Amino acid sequence: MKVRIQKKAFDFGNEANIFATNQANMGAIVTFSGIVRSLADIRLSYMDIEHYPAMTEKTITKIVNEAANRWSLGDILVIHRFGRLAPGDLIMMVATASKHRKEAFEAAEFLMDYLKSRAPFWKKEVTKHSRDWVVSKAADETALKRWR
Amino acid sequence: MKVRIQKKAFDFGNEANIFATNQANMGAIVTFSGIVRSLADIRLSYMDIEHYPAMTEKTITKIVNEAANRWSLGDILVIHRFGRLAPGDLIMMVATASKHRKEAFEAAEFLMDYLKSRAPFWKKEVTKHSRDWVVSKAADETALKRWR
Amino acid sequence: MIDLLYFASVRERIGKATETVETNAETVSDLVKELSEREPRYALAFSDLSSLRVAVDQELLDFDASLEGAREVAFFPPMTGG
Amino acid sequence: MIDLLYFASVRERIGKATETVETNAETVSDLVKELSEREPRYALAFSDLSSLRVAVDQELLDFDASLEGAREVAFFPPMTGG
Repeated sequence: MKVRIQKKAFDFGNEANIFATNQANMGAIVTFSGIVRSLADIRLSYMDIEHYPAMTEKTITKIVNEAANRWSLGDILVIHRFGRLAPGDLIMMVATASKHRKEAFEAAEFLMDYLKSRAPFWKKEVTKHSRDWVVSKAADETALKRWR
Repeated sequence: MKVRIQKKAFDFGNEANIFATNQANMGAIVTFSGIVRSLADIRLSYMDIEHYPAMTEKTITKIVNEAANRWSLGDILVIHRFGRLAPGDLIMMVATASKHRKEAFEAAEFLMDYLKSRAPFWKKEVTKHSRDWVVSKAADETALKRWR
Repeated sequence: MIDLLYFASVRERIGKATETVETNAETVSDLVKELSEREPRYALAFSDLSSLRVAVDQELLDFDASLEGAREVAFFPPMTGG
Repeated sequence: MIDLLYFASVRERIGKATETVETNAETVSDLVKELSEREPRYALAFSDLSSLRVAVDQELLDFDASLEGAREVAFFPPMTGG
């Protein structure tokens, strides 16, 4: 189980390969990665991601442990960036390994649902003319109901 | 949309990176990859994957088109190998790109569920002492009900 | 004239991957019956149709499917892709 | 003495990221009331608690949570990670 909160960019494919290679007895690997959308209509200049350092890793580790308890997983990886990101940049990724695809998929969705509305990150979209905090969606809160 | 049926190995991380990089306006990328498990208990020597060439790409393309109709996706990639594979080798991968994570996840699971029991591949597990065709699981047929 | 293709355990039981047959069978079931009467290894291969799948011209169909205009019929066990 | 942390829009409204306060507030709600009475910008930042979240010692809690033994309280809008 690995959780990395970092400012610097990471290589999604390389991380995914390292993760997959270390799964000797796991047949199913699922990854999710989130990318800063270019948002052509508002001409996004960049995205600023603020976080709460003392809480971030603690919260994500708790979510990761919860996933490890609910599903039979070989491994879990979570990487999440903060700071200034350009359109097209990777924001974060999760990876899960399991013997069976259903568990790998479910655990990855669980991680994403909780990261989305429980990990202390806040995104701001900056254009030439505006600086707006991204507003959380009611659908993200609703998504958590699936896991209760 | 890209479908590749091939004997030769592929680099999962590299394919995932190329796929993700080409998604200018998609914020969510999901990948699934299937790996030959080492199956320590039976000491797997290798896996042989047989397929029905005239039908394989046709069937997978149909499944991919169905996914493209059901969800709003930026792109889909399916790579599936055939022939002899060693423990730890990648068997296949799918990747989906969407604006929203829910659609990217659902489409990837849909693709996997259909590939699993509709694409004409048959796996044989070979050890020093046995050569057994992998038997399809009732659960794989049941999984398809979710999409009807 | 129809091309027959056998895959995986069906191929191994029948002992060949392909053959071409002359048949008047109207449905896949009729064809299976014809083949099963030919030789025991066919009868054995087709003894439990519930554990077999059939594709007519590369399309997965039921055993009661018509063979009208069919050029290629393939028999195989349930797929195990992915 | 409790350390207060403000993030994102809350930080911008209050105009600072951290401060340390002396308080006898027993719950987060009491603390919010105290702060809101201090200056209009606090009152504004805390005007709609349903759109705010609070963490006591890095744990997400409700506004009626006790402050007994608390060392760090953080206020922020709903998270938008992932």
